[in-house]
Amino acid sequence: MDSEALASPAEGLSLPAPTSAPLYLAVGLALMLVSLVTSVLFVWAGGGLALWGAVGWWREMFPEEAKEFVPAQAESERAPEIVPVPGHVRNLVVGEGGHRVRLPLEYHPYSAGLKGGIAGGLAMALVAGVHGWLTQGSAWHVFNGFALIVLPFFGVAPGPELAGFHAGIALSAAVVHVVLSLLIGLVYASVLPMLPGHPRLWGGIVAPLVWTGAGFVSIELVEPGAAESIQWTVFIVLQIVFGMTAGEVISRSERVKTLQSFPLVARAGFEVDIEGDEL
Amino acid sequence: MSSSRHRERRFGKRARPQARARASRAFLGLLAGQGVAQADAGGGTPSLFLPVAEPAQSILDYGTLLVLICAVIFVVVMGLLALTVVRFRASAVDDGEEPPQIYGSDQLELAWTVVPVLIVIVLGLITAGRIVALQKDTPPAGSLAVRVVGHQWWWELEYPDHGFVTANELHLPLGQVAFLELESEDVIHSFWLPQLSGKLDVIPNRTNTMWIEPQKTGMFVGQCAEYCGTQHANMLLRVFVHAPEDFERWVRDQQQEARRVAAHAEGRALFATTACVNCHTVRGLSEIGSFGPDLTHLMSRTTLAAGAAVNDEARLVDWLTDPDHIKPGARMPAMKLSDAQIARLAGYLSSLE
Amino acid sequence: MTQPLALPMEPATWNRGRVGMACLIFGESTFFSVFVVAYLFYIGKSASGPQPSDVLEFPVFATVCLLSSSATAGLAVKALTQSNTVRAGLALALTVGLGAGFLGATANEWFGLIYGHGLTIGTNLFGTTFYSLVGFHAAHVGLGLLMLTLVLGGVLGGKVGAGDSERVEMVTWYWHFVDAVWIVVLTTVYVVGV
Amino acid sequence: MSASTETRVPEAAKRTTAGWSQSLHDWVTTVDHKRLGILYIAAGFFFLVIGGVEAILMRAQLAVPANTLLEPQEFNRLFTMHGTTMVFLVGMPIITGFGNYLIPLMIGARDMAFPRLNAWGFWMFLLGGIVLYMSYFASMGLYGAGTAPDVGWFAYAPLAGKAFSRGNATDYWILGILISGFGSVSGAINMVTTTLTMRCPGMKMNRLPLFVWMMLVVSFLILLALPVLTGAQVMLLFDRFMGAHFFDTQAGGDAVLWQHFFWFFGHPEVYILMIPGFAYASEIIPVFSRKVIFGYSFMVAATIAIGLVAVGVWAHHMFTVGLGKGLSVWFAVMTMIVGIPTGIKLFNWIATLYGGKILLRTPMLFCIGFIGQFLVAGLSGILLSGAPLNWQLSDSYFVVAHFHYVLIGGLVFTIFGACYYWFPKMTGRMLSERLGRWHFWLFFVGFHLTFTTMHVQGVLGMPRRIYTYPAERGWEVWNAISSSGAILQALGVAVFLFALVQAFRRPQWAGPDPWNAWTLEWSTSSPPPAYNFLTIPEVRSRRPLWDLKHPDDPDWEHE
Repeated sequence: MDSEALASPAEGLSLPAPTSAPLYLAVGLALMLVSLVTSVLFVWAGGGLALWGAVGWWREMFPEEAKEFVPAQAESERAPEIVPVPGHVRNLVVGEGGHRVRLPLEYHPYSAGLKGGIAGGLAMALVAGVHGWLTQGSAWHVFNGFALIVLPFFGVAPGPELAGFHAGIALSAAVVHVVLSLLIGLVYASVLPMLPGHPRLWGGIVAPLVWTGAGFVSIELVEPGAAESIQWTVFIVLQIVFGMTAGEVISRSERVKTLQSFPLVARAGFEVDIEGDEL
Repeated sequence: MSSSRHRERRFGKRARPQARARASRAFLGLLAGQGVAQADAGGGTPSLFLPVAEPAQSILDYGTLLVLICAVIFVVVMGLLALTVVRFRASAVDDGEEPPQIYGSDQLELAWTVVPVLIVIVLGLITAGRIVALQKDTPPAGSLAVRVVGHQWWWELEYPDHGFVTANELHLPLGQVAFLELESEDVIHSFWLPQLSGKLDVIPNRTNTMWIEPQKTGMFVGQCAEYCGTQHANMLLRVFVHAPEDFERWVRDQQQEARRVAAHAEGRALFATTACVNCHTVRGLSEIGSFGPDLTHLMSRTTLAAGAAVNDEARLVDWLTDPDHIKPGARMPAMKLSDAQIARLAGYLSSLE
Repeated sequence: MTQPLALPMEPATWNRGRVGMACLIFGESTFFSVFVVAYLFYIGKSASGPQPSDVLEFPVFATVCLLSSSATAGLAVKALTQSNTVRAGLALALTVGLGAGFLGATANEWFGLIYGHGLTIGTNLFGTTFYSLVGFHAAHVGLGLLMLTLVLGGVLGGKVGAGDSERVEMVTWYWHFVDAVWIVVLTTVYVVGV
Repeated sequence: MSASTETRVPEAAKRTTAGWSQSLHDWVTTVDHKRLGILYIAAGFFFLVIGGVEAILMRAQLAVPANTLLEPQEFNRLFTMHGTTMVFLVGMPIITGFGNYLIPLMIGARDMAFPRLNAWGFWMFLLGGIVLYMSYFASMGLYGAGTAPDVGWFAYAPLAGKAFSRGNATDYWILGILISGFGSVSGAINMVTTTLTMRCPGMKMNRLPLFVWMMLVVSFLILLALPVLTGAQVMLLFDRFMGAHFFDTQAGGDAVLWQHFFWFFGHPEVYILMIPGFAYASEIIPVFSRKVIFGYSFMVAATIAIGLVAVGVWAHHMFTVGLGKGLSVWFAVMTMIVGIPTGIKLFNWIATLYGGKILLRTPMLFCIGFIGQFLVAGLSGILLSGAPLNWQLSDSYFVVAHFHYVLIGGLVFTIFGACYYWFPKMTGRMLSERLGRWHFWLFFVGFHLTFTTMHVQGVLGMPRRIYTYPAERGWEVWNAISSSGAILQALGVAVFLFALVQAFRRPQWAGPDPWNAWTLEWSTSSPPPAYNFLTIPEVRSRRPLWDLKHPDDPDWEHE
């Protein structure tokens, strides 16, 4: 197929020829199906039409695909050649040579985010363990307490049994802890450098306070009374330990180019100054 | 999981602080107020914001949290959108310039991927916990057993421990967990009492279970929530929550056989000799009919035809003369009796208190 | 100068015919999986007899027919690409014969089930799911057989030659697919279900 | 923007047209993807008007409590036909129509891969629609004269079984959708094959316009989901005609199995209808922001992710059947996960707007409305995915509000946007901007009056699909508002139809590229010649026309 020779494409093209065969086939098949709810006569009528359509279709395709010659549009009807638009494109000034590029240019590598998340998570666990050991005499108490915060809805009631080690609770808490730590590390790595001011302030203090507040509200709404069983000071301290550590690790990671001097939106890749117009 | 059972028990016992009911009401105060005002008129608004039982209260609390989270997302994203559109609207004069073309930012994409992931993790955990806490597969100790059978288009309600059957009006004692077994005689229905519990489908060949722990006396409405045919709209349901001693009295009344009033002997005979008995049971007269509602204490119910009409003698006459007039498409046939016969029959039926 | 509808990106590997047939097979697979799921779901749930273990026998003959017909179909395409129309015709005829053998075996089985054991589509859930699953497969075999017969006619009449090997290969793709479905049906009905 | 709009009358429009019978014959026998696309869209709008009339009748019945305008059976038929029509006879053909029309033009091809199959698919769809509506006249069941099906658009077993649905009404429902389903599947095969094999030189997969990418995902979903519905409907036919027991509860059949099958189709179907909406928005928003789409590869990845997750969430339509704890948790969490890729898309659209030069022409108005409404739809979807809350909200008017936000707020708004955007390409004529604004604002206000209030009715305990309700429920105010909104929406659509007529009576010629856009379809004349491109174009980037318009600063230097 597609082998018809033309003198020149400028004169026209051959395209698949119009045909009523698909319509016949469709009507035939529909009639055959509708015979179920109408009359058995429709099977024969529909079958005949469908066969007619199928044969017609076959003849459209074999031995050669049926084609129709379509003359080319007159020159005046054709879309004119596209001409370059007058006016110009505003360029970015950040980046190489004032050009448009994917922004931001250089950042903390994602691995730094993961590392930061792990470091923060470990630091948090360490502090929590020491605190539990000093105050309650058992490092597991706080771990279970953490499980209670993260999984307050699986029926872990506060009580004396929290002092011991429970494989199930510890494991599920650990999984959630690790996942959350890694994810928050990633967010830190991508977002922290865009924020104005000091990244350690945002990552170490503001963010932990925000999510602690959100957590407090949610727990109180879902399970009134559950909030009482949580030592919120310890909780906040732990979150801040996480935030500081993760933020620190990430901030220290190697950045080829820092964009600290640009405003947030520019660093996010949205907007730029329009000082240098031309290349 | 012993601890989870512990939690479930705590759940039922907790007296709900008034403060939270108030908070919920404040959430949509206008709607709620309207509901309260009309509740005594025999209907009222079955608003989710006026829970009178567990688990409806717990679901509302959970829902409020979800709504809050979604509201925050809504405000942030909608605000961004509005600000963007306002700020970057093209000026009326076209300067012919194209703005800077920015292809994307992996950091931003990562941020707005991971933050929703975190939200989903938290929401998922909360939701999982709620599901586990609110679904009970076995009846709690000391619960009241009720068997609910959905029919096209009415509810059969059986109290197996007390040995009687009624229809369309569920009576429950205050503070006691009722454990409902839901079954269907024909198609799928859905049992829904918005102020008391979520809905649960009533499915042929299956038994679903649901629990309700009423915390307030009164009458509350609900209805079938799964389209079940012509009269789906009039498959209404009423719940009466009584103080325990009132409930006991109601149970004792229901356990009685049907009253025999000498004045209605003719109507009674008519009932027993016509097709009525093929479908309806009147304990003490005929107990073979099971297709239609049990009529033993018909007049103890406030409505007729699953809430389609008020239950009084005049409407009974209407109903017997032409059921389609009250509830078009109802399974009850017009009996083609004379007016006198219908009057006698209605008289007898209205004596079944 | 040739003017195709479009210049294909990689003409040799993924042309219109292949992608179209692959899509059709994908859609057909999801269609069959519904019936397989229904069959698996209702195993052992029939309210009354007969049960599969009472009446079903492992269809050795039909299976051999259908599986080997896939091989002969492949041979036919190979022969056609090498312009060996005689061998292609022979292989196609063998394929059609084996396919017809499969349909015959199925018809024989159904005859036995209906008249020997009184199992119809309305007897119980087993009958319902069995006849619809096996029946739809047999219908697809029938459709494939029709296409193969047309190709065979073309080859015998000298109208289908090496130039059409691509199209013929697409027909055999469909045939291989029908064959693969049979393996699933076989596993579901005659192994898992008994 | 309007710099390139032409006032010259195209030669084609001046030429005397052939007689109407010749013209009809040309359209009926056509295998041209552009004509078929227009046929699909026109048929879709025809059914949209029918479905809209059905909706207005229902809203009239529900405007006041205890209304007697409609008999219960009439009402039940109306919502069944309305739902079926809107999903299968409006949504599906319009998305297929735009796909048909635009895919070859956007990838630089001369037609679809299988032009005749394309024609067959259209006729199957149209005949399916005709068969469905024949039920109003022809299905002689127990009720005597003809009746339409009244089992709801998802026809739950056993209500749709022989025992509870006598006569042939339900059979017409099955057959109509079955027949049109063949059309949809063949259309999907065609779109996948065209996209994969007919691209012009240089049109690598990572240069496909987002529209084409999204239609590719949609086509895969159609291939995955529609045969499941076909299979389930065949089972139901067997039950009804041959005494089979698939969904016959009296013989041990399972009522819930139908729901699993139906929603395994039905949920992907939601994305089949919704992703084209994303596709239109992803083409329109960049052009009217004068910016390249933000995060192209993430948009593609998010679309594919939605397609994948779509397969694993179907039972969130079934939280109330008593799924058990494990399945409830699984489907709740999976459903929430859908929110992540959807969120990525929303943010990318907003980021595209940000820093751009936003031209609030009619197509853009509809797309901005879409972003906001789709946000609400997504968030109410999150609420519904929380299984415990779903136990309250499922099957209530809240759900009705939610899916109308998705399908009207999301899909219909973008379809209107797409109409205003591509109508000039299809006909060579502009649609009136003034009428377009009237259309938008009437429809926008009407939509919110009708459907925003429905959230409230749901929360107040009003179940869906009831033909009447008692006065004392406290629902009447909200229902009255809903019904009044329906009138505004109808007015909006009327303005649109009037604008279509105006475009032909007083043509305002568009020229090949009225929007100063960047994809290949704008490089050929409006309407395009039968062969689309005289010479097959060659592209070097995602925005070939940008490259031509800015030769000093082309895209391919940056992608």
